[in-house]
Amino acid sequence: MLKHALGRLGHLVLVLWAVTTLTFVMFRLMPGDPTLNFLSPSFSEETRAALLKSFGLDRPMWEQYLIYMANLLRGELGMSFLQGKSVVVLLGEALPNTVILTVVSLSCAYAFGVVAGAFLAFRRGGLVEALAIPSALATRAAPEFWLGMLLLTGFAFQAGWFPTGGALSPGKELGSFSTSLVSGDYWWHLALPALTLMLYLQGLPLLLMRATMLDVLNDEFIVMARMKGLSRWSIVIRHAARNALLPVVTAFALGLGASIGGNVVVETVFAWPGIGRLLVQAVQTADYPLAQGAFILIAAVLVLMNTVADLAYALLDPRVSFGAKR
Amino acid sequence: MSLLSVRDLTVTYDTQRGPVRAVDGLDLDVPAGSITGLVGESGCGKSTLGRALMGVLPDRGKIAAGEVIFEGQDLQTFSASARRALRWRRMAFIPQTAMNALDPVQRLSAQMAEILIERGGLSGREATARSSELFRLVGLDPARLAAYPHHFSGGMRQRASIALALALNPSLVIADEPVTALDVIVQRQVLDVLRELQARLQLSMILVTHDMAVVAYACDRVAVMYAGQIVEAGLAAEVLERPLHPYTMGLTHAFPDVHDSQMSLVPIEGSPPDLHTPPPGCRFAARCPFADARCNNEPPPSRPFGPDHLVACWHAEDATTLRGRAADPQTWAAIA
Amino acid sequence: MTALLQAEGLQKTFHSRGREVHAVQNVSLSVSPGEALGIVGESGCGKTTTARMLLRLEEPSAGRIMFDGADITNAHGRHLIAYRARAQLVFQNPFDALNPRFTIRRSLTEPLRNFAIPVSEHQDRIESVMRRVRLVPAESWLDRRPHELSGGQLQRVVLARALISGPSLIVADEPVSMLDVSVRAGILNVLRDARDSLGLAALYISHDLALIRYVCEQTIVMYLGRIVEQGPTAELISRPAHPYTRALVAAVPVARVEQNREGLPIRGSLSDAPPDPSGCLFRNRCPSVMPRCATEAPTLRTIAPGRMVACHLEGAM
Amino acid sequence: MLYWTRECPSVRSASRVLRFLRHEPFAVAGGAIYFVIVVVAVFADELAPYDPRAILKLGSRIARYQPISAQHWLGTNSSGRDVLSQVIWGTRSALEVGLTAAIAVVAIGTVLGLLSGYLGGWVDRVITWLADIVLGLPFLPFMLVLAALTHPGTGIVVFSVAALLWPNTARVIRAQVLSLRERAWVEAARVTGCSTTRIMFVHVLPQVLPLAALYGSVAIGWAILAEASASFLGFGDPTAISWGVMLQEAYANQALSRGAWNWFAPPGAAIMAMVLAGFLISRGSERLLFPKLADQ
Repeated sequence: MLKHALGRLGHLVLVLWAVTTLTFVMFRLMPGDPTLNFLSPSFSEETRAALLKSFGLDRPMWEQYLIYMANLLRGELGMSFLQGKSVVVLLGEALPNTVILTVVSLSCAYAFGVVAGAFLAFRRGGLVEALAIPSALATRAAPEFWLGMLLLTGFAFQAGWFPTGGALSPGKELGSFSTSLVSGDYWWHLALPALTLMLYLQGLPLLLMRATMLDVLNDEFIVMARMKGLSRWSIVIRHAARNALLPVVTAFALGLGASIGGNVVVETVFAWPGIGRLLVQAVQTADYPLAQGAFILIAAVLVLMNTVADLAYALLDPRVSFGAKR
Repeated sequence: MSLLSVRDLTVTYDTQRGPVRAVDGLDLDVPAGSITGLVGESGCGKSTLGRALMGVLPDRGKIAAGEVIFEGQDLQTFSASARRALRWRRMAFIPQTAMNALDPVQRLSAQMAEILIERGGLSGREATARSSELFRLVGLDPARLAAYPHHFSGGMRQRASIALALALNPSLVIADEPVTALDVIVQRQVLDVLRELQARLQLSMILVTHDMAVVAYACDRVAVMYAGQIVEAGLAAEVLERPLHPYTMGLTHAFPDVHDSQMSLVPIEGSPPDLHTPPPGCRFAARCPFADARCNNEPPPSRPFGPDHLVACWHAEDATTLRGRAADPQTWAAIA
Repeated sequence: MTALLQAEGLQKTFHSRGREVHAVQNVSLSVSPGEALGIVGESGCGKTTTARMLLRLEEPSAGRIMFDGADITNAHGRHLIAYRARAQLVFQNPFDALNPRFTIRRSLTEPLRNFAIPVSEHQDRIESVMRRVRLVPAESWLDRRPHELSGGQLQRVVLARALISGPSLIVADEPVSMLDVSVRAGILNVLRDARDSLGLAALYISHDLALIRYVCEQTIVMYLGRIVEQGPTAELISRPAHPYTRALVAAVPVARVEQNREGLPIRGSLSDAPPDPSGCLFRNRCPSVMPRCATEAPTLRTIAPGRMVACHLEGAM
Repeated sequence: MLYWTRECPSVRSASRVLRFLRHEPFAVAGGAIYFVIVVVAVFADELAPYDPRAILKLGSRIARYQPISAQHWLGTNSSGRDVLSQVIWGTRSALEVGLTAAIAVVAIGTVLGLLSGYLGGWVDRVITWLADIVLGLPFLPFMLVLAALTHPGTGIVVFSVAALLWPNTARVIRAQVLSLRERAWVEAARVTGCSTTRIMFVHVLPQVLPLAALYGSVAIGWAILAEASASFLGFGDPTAISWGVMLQEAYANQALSRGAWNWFAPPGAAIMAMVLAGFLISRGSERLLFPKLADQ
């Protein structure tokens, strides 16, 4: 198990290196003068000179690459053009909002999906199944931002129950992220974007849970459990659910990684000040240092969660953790 | 009196081509304290019968008719919960592929304790002690209780399955091809464990198999099953030495004998009938070298023939001469 | 009679999780035309790996394979194809041995095409081989797909495919273990007839000595990758020399009520292999183990004409 | 099951198709949706009541924000264009993007999955490694950055889908090939003298094609969603008439605060219907192609 974990961590570092290198290539080798991408015309002479030096933009490409990597390792991501702030600071302000939105919506979606999926596995056929499965598929098929637009129009613009965007009402200012967590206003703003994401995300765990549950219920050891005269409850909870949850847990970890980058459109629709919206703004305004930083952060989270998913699976399934065949 | 007595049992499956009678009007008696071999080729309904006796058929299957009288009570009159209460306490099951039959993500100790605590009403500590005892009984090191099923070899898994089956001291154990997937030496060891425990605990056992040699080695009695029915049943010594049904005769010549280099094997050409549309007469008639017009039209009834020997064949009277002819492959080749 | 297939010092080592597993160690054997050799042993004894190496489906880690006077250990390309046309395999599981999408005709044509047999011969070859495996008339079978056939019929098709290129060697790995009892004899008889009338060399792999006895004159007994005993089948069964062979013979059940039901002269299971590979690998299970067995690996020695055993026991006979 | 059915193959397959239609209403519904979309795309010129780009007038004034009416079944948008006509024309770009991207992604995924599954060894390691890297690239951000650094348009969408979504297909195909490779009939192909290439492409590939097609029908959906998201964020082809562009225009022109449902509900519903159709078909055909799953 430990060996497996170390192997995965080594793999993680390699993938991270490859992804950051690819990012470098993407941002430097695109058409146009790449050095100009990183220097805003509005910067003062000193700033320009300092940036040129710190990013080695006047040096040959391979030297720039080494400097880029060194900067990355030190957590130095440069200055945003528009906001005139350090990229790291801007990302640090946005990240908690994204994490909160993702964790809240994903947890609700999985809690609902797992229970509903398990229920559907038992209620084969009939009207419930005929309605539930297409609806679960439909929410996965709808564009997230369109779901958001519908909710926004209905509940915010027309009914007026929820704010139309942002994380706080105008005029309100909260000192730190921890104070915003206890602010009712913050949660009130969070409700609609979280609901949108939850609607979009619940389909996967629901269908996955149902499918694996049906799969497991068909396994011979479940037949054996019935032969043993175990109660339905023991069979479902101790044997079926325990086995069926394995892929769902993996999907949760993968979903966590994917959602942090995938929130881009929902954050934009609701003007939710998270990483995704920051990235969209940066890209739209050609604020390349910020775009690059946000991209690397999102990718890093994704790579990390992929590894976590893998480790979680190994941890939960003795067949993997003890080196048996899958 | 029989421990288990099955009368006119019919099990049907719903398939896309309509219902099929996997077990059709079957009679079977299992006396207390004996091992009864249930032998036949695949698809003849052996496994279905085993599951039906346990009361755990797949969703598409159901017992359509008949009685299952176990320890003097007709199980078909039992409520679902009464039936469930009986399971594993009075009758237990040993599956063919123990790998799939054990929960892959739980240690053997947990799977053992589950039965002992939930069904046996033992405390956690008692369950641990009893688990060790059971493991020792089947020749496994109790230290291996902490292992997961995939750590076990095939033979060890089968032993663990036996330990699980014996957990609640059942009076009847149904073993569904328990040694088919095993190598000869392991097969012999597992059979020896079964035989020894049967004798020591005075169990009754139904041993489902396709191998006449396994029956000869381990069983006191044998029931030969073909196309959902018992075609011949009786004491193993009697049935194996003096088979009355041509199918049984064929089966006894279907395996090579390790000590006999002169024997020629007999293939039973053809395949079992489609049970969606069973033939009107004897179900074996189409593959039987001795079948005549009556065999093709009238189903032979099961009738006693000598002490403790039942057979369903119109030609049982001629068995002595047929036996000689059945040993010759040419007799059977004519069918192909 | 010169050997058709000859293997010397075959070795196969797998690497798994940094450990070396010797699946096959120093196996030598030979088969002559018209002769049938059986390899018997429990699963994991290396018998299948040996057969696969002989057919060049697995690369030997060491050793040499000679076929009809030519070294084919490293044959590849054209030479390997030519070898394949003459050395064929009969599979264990007939339900899995035919491409489910191909008709029987296409499955039989595939080797003809690959071995560059002129199209004009195809029909004749197909018909004669179908007659040989007793699937007649051929036309009523050729356009079916595998799922329409029973296990016994499928195995006959598998046999037909193996015979269609006119091979000189047939390797059969547990050819009847997946089949219903009622049809096993039919397959074994077809195999035996084909060998007799075509003068093929045959190699049978099985865990069942009774089956080996029925089809093979010569037998090799393998244990944990090594040959422990070899000789004429009948003698080997009536007077086994190696303690493992003795256990193997005793374990085979017979379809008679009167039989030996004594405990096996063997302990434990295959997984009780000694961790230290020097010495005899069977010593942990052997009823007659001696101190010498732990230190010195027994080599194959001749104990009677044509009989060899790898055991330190003096009176191993 | 227990007994082999002995009917001639054509009867079998015909009855299988009939059974399929009766037992798989989902797949039938999905197929029907696709049929409608294709018909609408082909006959868009005839079906659309107006030129989707025409700025319609009401007298001398531009006909902005017209509600649903007999003239405009779905009303008009802020620039006076007919919404229904735009939805109808949108089917074309949806099909175009969806099909090209799906074909590209499935082709790449299938070939790489086949190579890595069958050949194993270093080929497998390289492809798995590539897939791991690609799985570490967040899809939407990648597409946005790429679009921003080059030029926005459907080309970027198709490229991003093909470049980033192939690992899903490849992984499934690889797993399938790995299990096929263990099958005796694949080994039999080797024994009967087939070359590696022949085994891969003549014996194994046909077995995985249905699975690839299954992923294709889902990939069409992902591509359309990707195009819609890109357009919505302003990185689509601004001159195209697509559902994504319509949603972006609606969002940017205060359709939400005006409650102009008729403008943004239909294109989103169209996207949903088309993506859903892919899901439904893949579910239905999964049960047809892999009947073992259907028993569950």
